[in-house]
Amino acid sequence: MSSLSDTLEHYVLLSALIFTIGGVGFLVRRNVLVQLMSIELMLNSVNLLLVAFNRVHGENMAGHMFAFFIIAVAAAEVAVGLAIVLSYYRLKATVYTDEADLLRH
Amino acid sequence: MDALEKIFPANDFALLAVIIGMPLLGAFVNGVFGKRLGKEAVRLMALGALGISFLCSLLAFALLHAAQSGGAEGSAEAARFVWHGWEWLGLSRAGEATLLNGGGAPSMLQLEVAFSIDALSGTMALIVTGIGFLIHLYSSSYMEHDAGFHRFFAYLNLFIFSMLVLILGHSLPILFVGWEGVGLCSYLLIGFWFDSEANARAGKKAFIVNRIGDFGLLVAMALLLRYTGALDWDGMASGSRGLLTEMRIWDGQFFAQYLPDSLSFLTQPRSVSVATLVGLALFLGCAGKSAQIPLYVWLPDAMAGPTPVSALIHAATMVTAGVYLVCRMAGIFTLSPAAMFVMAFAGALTAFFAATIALVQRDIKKVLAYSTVSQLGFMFLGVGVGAFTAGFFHVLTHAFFKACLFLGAGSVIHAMHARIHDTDASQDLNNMGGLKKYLKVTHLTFLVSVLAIAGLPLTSGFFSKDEILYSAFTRSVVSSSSSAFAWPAWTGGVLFSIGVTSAVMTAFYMFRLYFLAFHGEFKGWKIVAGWKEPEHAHDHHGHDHGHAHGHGVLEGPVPHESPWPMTLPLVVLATLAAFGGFLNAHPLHIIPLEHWLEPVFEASVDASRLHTSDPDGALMLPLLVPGVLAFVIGLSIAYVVYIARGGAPEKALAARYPAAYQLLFDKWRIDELYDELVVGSLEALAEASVWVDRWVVDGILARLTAMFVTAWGHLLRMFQTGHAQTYAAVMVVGLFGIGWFVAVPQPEAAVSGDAATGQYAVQAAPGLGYSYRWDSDGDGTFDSEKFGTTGQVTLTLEEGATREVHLQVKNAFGRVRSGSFEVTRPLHDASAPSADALPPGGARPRPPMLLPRARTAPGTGAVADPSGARALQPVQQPGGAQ
Amino acid sequence: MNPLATAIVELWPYVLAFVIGAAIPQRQQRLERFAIGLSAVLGVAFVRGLWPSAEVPVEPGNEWPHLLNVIVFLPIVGSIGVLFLPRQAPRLLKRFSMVVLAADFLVSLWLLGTPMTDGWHHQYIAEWLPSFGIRYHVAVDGVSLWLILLSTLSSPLALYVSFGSIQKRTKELCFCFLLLHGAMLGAFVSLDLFLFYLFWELMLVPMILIIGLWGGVEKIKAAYKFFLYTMAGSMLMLAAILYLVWSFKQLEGYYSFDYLALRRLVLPETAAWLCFGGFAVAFLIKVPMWPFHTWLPDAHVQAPTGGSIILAAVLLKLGTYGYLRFCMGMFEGPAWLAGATLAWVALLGGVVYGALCAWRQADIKRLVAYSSVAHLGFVMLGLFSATRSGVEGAILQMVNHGISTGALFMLVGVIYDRRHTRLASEYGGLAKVMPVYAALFVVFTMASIGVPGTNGFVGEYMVIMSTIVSQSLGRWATSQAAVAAAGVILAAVYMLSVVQKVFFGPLDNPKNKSLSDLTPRESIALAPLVVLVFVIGFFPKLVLDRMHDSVTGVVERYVGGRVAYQEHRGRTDTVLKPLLGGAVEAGYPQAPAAPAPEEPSVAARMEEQP
Amino acid sequence: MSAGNLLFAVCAIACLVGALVTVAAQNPIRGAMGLLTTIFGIAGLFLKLRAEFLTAIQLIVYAGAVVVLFVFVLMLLGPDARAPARSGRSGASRALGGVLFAGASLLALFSLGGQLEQSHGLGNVAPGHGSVESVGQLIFSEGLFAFELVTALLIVAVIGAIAVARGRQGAVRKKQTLRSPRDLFSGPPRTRPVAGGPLGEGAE
Repeated sequence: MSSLSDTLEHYVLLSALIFTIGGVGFLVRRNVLVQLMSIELMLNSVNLLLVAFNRVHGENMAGHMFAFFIIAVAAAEVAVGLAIVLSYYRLKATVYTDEADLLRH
Repeated sequence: MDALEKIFPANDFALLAVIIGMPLLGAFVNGVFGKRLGKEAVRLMALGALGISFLCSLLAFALLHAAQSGGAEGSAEAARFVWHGWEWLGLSRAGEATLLNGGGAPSMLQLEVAFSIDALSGTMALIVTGIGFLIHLYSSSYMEHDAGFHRFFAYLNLFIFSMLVLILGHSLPILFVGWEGVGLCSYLLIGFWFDSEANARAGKKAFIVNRIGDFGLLVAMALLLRYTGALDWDGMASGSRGLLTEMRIWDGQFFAQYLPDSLSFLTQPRSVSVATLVGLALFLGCAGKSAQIPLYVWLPDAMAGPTPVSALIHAATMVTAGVYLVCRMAGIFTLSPAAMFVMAFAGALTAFFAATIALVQRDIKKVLAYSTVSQLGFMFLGVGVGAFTAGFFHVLTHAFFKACLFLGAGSVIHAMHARIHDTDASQDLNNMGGLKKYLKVTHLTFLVSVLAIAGLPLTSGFFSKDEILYSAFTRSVVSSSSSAFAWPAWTGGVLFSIGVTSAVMTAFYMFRLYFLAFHGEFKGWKIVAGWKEPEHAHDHHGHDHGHAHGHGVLEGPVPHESPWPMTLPLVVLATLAAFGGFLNAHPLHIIPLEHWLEPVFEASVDASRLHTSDPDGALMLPLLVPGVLAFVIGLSIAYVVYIARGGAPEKALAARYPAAYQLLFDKWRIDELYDELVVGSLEALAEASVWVDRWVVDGILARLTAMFVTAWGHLLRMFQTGHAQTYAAVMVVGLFGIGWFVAVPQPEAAVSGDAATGQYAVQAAPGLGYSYRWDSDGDGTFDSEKFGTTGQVTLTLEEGATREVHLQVKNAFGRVRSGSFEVTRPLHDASAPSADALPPGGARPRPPMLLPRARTAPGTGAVADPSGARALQPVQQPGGAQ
Repeated sequence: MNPLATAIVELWPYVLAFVIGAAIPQRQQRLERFAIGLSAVLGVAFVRGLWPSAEVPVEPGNEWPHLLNVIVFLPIVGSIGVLFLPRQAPRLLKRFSMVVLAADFLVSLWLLGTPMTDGWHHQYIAEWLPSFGIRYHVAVDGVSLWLILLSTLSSPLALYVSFGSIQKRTKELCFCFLLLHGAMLGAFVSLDLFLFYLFWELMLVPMILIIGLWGGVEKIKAAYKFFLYTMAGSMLMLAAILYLVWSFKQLEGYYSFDYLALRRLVLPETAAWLCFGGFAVAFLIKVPMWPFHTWLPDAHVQAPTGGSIILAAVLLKLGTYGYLRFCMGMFEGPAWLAGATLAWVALLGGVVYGALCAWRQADIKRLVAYSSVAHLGFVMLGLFSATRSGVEGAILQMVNHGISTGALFMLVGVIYDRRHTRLASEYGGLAKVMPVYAALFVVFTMASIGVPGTNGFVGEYMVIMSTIVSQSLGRWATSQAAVAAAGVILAAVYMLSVVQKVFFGPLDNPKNKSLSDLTPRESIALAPLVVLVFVIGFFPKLVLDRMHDSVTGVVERYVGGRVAYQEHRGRTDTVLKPLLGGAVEAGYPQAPAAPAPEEPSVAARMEEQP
Repeated sequence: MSAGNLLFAVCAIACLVGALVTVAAQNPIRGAMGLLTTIFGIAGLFLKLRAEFLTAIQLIVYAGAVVVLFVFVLMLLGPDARAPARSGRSGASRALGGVLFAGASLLALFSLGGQLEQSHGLGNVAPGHGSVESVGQLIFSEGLFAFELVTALLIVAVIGAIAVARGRQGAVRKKQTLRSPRDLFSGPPRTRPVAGGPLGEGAE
């Protein structure tokens, strides 16, 4: 960090890192639950970015509003996602995605 | 008479509809309802229908006679009564396209279902209906116990119907309808007892061989349509000039380039007059129907049908249709001496050839069959040399005695069935003998007919055959043009000698037949072994078998005379056979038939083409001698061999020359030859095409394509792991690629302009937050230091000049890239079409197109450019079309 | 003379025909008697109604424009209606779809009332997608008239027969047949290429279902093959259509998919050949013509009886019809030049090769399928001859083939239902146990090999006779006529061999001893076809008269267009033929109200095209 | 170092550590805890960015609902949730994917980051920025339609979740025969029998 005062760039960098970690997690891990968590991470990083930019351009609250909606969507996504995980578990008796190659057949 | 002429005017002769319609009605009723009507009704229906149409044709004949002899004596013009039924179909004439292009639609050749009767067809109709009636009567008793009684009479009536259509048709196509109709009926009747494989096969063979003949007739019709422009009798006669045109049948030039000079005879173009082609094609048709070489093979097998059928179809009527056609088309035939030559020789050879086979056959019907073929050969010999009346006269007499012979044979077989029920054995001459004391009437009538066919002077056969021989010696057909084929001088002699030889053989084998069947002692006693139980398919004599079982050799049922419906026709026909000759007894100058038919042939035939070496008939009596001798020789040999020596000499000959005898007995093995050559090759061809269909066509079109696709599928499938994560990873990579492309400026531009004015425009591709810097004059330094928003520069070039325009693009991230484009104005070329040279329809003068030759790949421009098509558009009005 | 008496006098032929027809069947089956009598009456009515003297003049003005809409959409709506019927009530389903098809047939008979002068009749036009110039444009002329009637006749029969042999999935069966029927009719009447293409593809779906659901052992394979072959062709056709539309847009400034508009285009040589090729391949695959014919035997053998009937009777005709209407109507030049060569393909590959292959088939159905290849070779030959009688004969031959081959498939289905084998070697001597069946089979065999007096002869005869006088076939016309005539022999060879194998000879196979003769259902379905065989055989003029004017027009325009192509040869731009006007171009698509601005350098882009 | 910066530093570190734990932990429970940490950290940053309303939402929704849901599911699955990896793709390819992704993103990040001219400090903002009122104002005026959509989405999601999660029990009941707990999860034949997992009893 160049200066001690935190600038927008810090937030951008931070959220980029979180996003990257999430993305890597999604791609690397084969546990569906972990993958879902990674998605959550990415969403959160985006939220952070939105809020940070909104802080810089503070005329209105659009960024906040978007973050709010994203959180809502994330909640819905988690609900459905976990439901899918359950039924997938019923089918395959596992939560590991190696079995999930029906796309191929 | 006058009243009748009022009712049936010559141009709307509705009587023909009755003559033709009645048999059809009979066929329909018997065929559809016969099973429920019962035998009596069926018999009544069939005989009634035929009787009516016989009476009607008698009436028509009388009216015709009145009309023809109505004029002053001698100057008898050909009378013809026509009945126009309805329009059938229309055919295009040659050269239609040209006319259509010229505007108005040319008229089509309208074929109508019309029938006409004149002297020729009237006589023929009398034969068909008259003899047909007799044979119907005969069969009504012969077939009495057959299960398919109604079916039989349906077929028989249908046959008479088709035969009448054939005879009375007013145009070639209508004749063809009957022509194939009779073929169909003979197919059905030969295979009447279809439960034996052989009969069915014989029927099929007959139909297919006939079809080969029909092929010839079809081709002839096509040629006639093209070159005479008509298909009815009068039209073809009037248009027959067109048949003299030469037609190229072998284009040597085409092959000259492929063939060596040693084969030069192949490389000359050959052409022949259409008339010859038509004549040969027609003769092919006649040969098929009338069992001439090379298509005679079906007739002997056709004897598998019931005997009355053999008498009606394969002796009296259908097989003579070919001769009738030749007489009908005499005008066309005489146009081509070559065709007539072929026909005469084919006839003569058939006569000879069939006679040789008939010499040794043992099956009574086979002998008669081959004698039929041989007699048909005589007829074609007659018409072939242009003696149409003689040929037709032989048709007449042959119908009498051959029908009588066949019916007699039927009666004999019928009698033999008292002893034996095996079809072949009951027809085997070796099982007969001495029948004359059992079958009185049959024996007498048979004898009369044998004498007639063998040519006992003053019988019908004598007159007709000797007139044919006489004409064969004296007459020939000549051509008007000297270049065409001319008959060699030896023709007459050769034909005559072949004819006489066959006549000798005819007399011999007929008397052989007669002696073997009716003289000597009855050998039927020895064949009780062949006995079968009464419930046999066509058993007529259940009542006789009662006391027949297990008795001594000389016991058992006695062959006995047939009931009156079978003997009556025999008597009538025998009478006709005996005295029918006086219809046209040239040596005695009693020639009503000739007078009767004269007008028909005079009208159609160009007399100058018929040449006779003996105009005043001086040779007529001398030439009778060989005919009589033939009869005497044949008779005496037969007598010596089969009566005096009891058939020993035949066995001796057979023993001495077994190979030759067997060859004759096997009919020269022509059937086997055809099986090998024609059928075999055709089957091989079929097998080959099936193979090709399976492996080549389907293999290439279906299997190969499928394999190709499958291979690609397997290849691409490897990339499909099915794991969402992998897909996501790949997608991410792609996203970064696109992101990179967006992050980097793309210097793309489309060059467009007008070579005529030299105005060119370079338009840079738009992009996100792009700003541009141009070097439009190509001096290497930019027009303005700082980037601007002008996305397009225009420049003017003189002819042939080239300029390189540089462009720098800067995007939102401050990245800068540069590209350069070369603009060339071509030299003006005069070949470019000018406005007035253009056709109507909206095309306008247009400049030649210039594609940008940019250093950057031209394709990528499309990505930055929202509408890819833009790159091809002139800049005068951007996006005018979209 | 009081009306009753006149009525009696007027009606006696019908009464007689009905009585005779009703008397024909031997078993006491009231429905059968009635149906056969009815078909006899219909035959008489056909003859009397179309007899030239009896023609009532109707001025083209008052043709009901919605007739074709009814004909086309009645079955389609019916098929949707079927979906709402309970699958548990098969009788209801069968009755419903039979009623719909019968009604469609009766409505289509109305077409016979209108005199088919050259030009379009019962034309109906409605804007559909104006921005692309796509219109709902249907009309009928003498060419399509008989094909419409053929399909409206054969579909009910096919469905009726199928009910006899197919018991499972009745609902889907009815749906498929109705939809297929509607699509086929639509393809026959549509004059907008987009619409035509739509119906053309729509036909595929139900047909595949019919083959794939109720077919034989290898049904899936056959269905795929059928689908892929047809699809490959239609893709090329689609490309050609789009190119035509585009060039028309370049010239006239507005889009149009209309046949009348696009047929005016005279393309530069290469483009013309490519577009012709696109259309021709699509149609020749459907015909099918050698070497694209191998899907046909498989499809026929695997398809159920009803499917085979429709396939042979109508579906194949779409190929020939399409070639006549579109290839010869829009690309006269290439069609004319290719005709002479394609005629040889039709002759050697169709008439001869097909016949030879048919001869060697052990499976009767396969044999009939190959015989279709041979017959359609005749049809194509007639079209290539480009003479009026040739084209008339070809159209007549399409109808004949529909009748005789459809009937033959029906008859093969009969023994298949009884014995579940189609191998000719399994049979023999059937004429003893099934006399009526044998008689009918022989009748249709004769019709199929063209024995005079049956319908088959007339078509083949006209084609052969026109081949020799044809100018488009050039110097080979005579030899081609000869080969075609020789094809007649081969037809006799293969058909008679199978007839002999199956019906004649000793009845040696014990399994055949107890075979039952035709059921009422089968004989009812066959009766109309028998009547037609002889009616058309004796009075072909009744059929030919109705198409004569249209055919004359078609051939005339064909010749004219070919000349235009010759003049335009060697040029690289596209031009339009002059408007013909008159009834032939009634309903020509006009430019939209605000036409897009003309582009100056249109031809510049035309030049870029291959 | 001011309190603000300290807060930022702490929260940032918490976020990163939590994120890493989430991704790296072999045991998903630990992963859930890591997620929780990240969420708290981000909430803190929200607070520092004057987004009180979002802070609250973040804590309630994520910490209160989402993570809890995760934990529930983890408990439900029990040992299966952390079953050792069966033979799947080689770890190398997965690592490659990860490395590729990380490298590419960071590369892009810095390539762009380098282009940004000067750094933007977080200037002052009007009072009430990010307060419940202001955000609520916005949501219910401009964002109203989107808001309604989101509500609809949530309802659909809930229904969908129920529908998906309850599986084929209805069908099973129709069958009336439960030979084994596996019948509850009657899936395609590929189904592998599971040792009477907690779900078995739970569903019965």
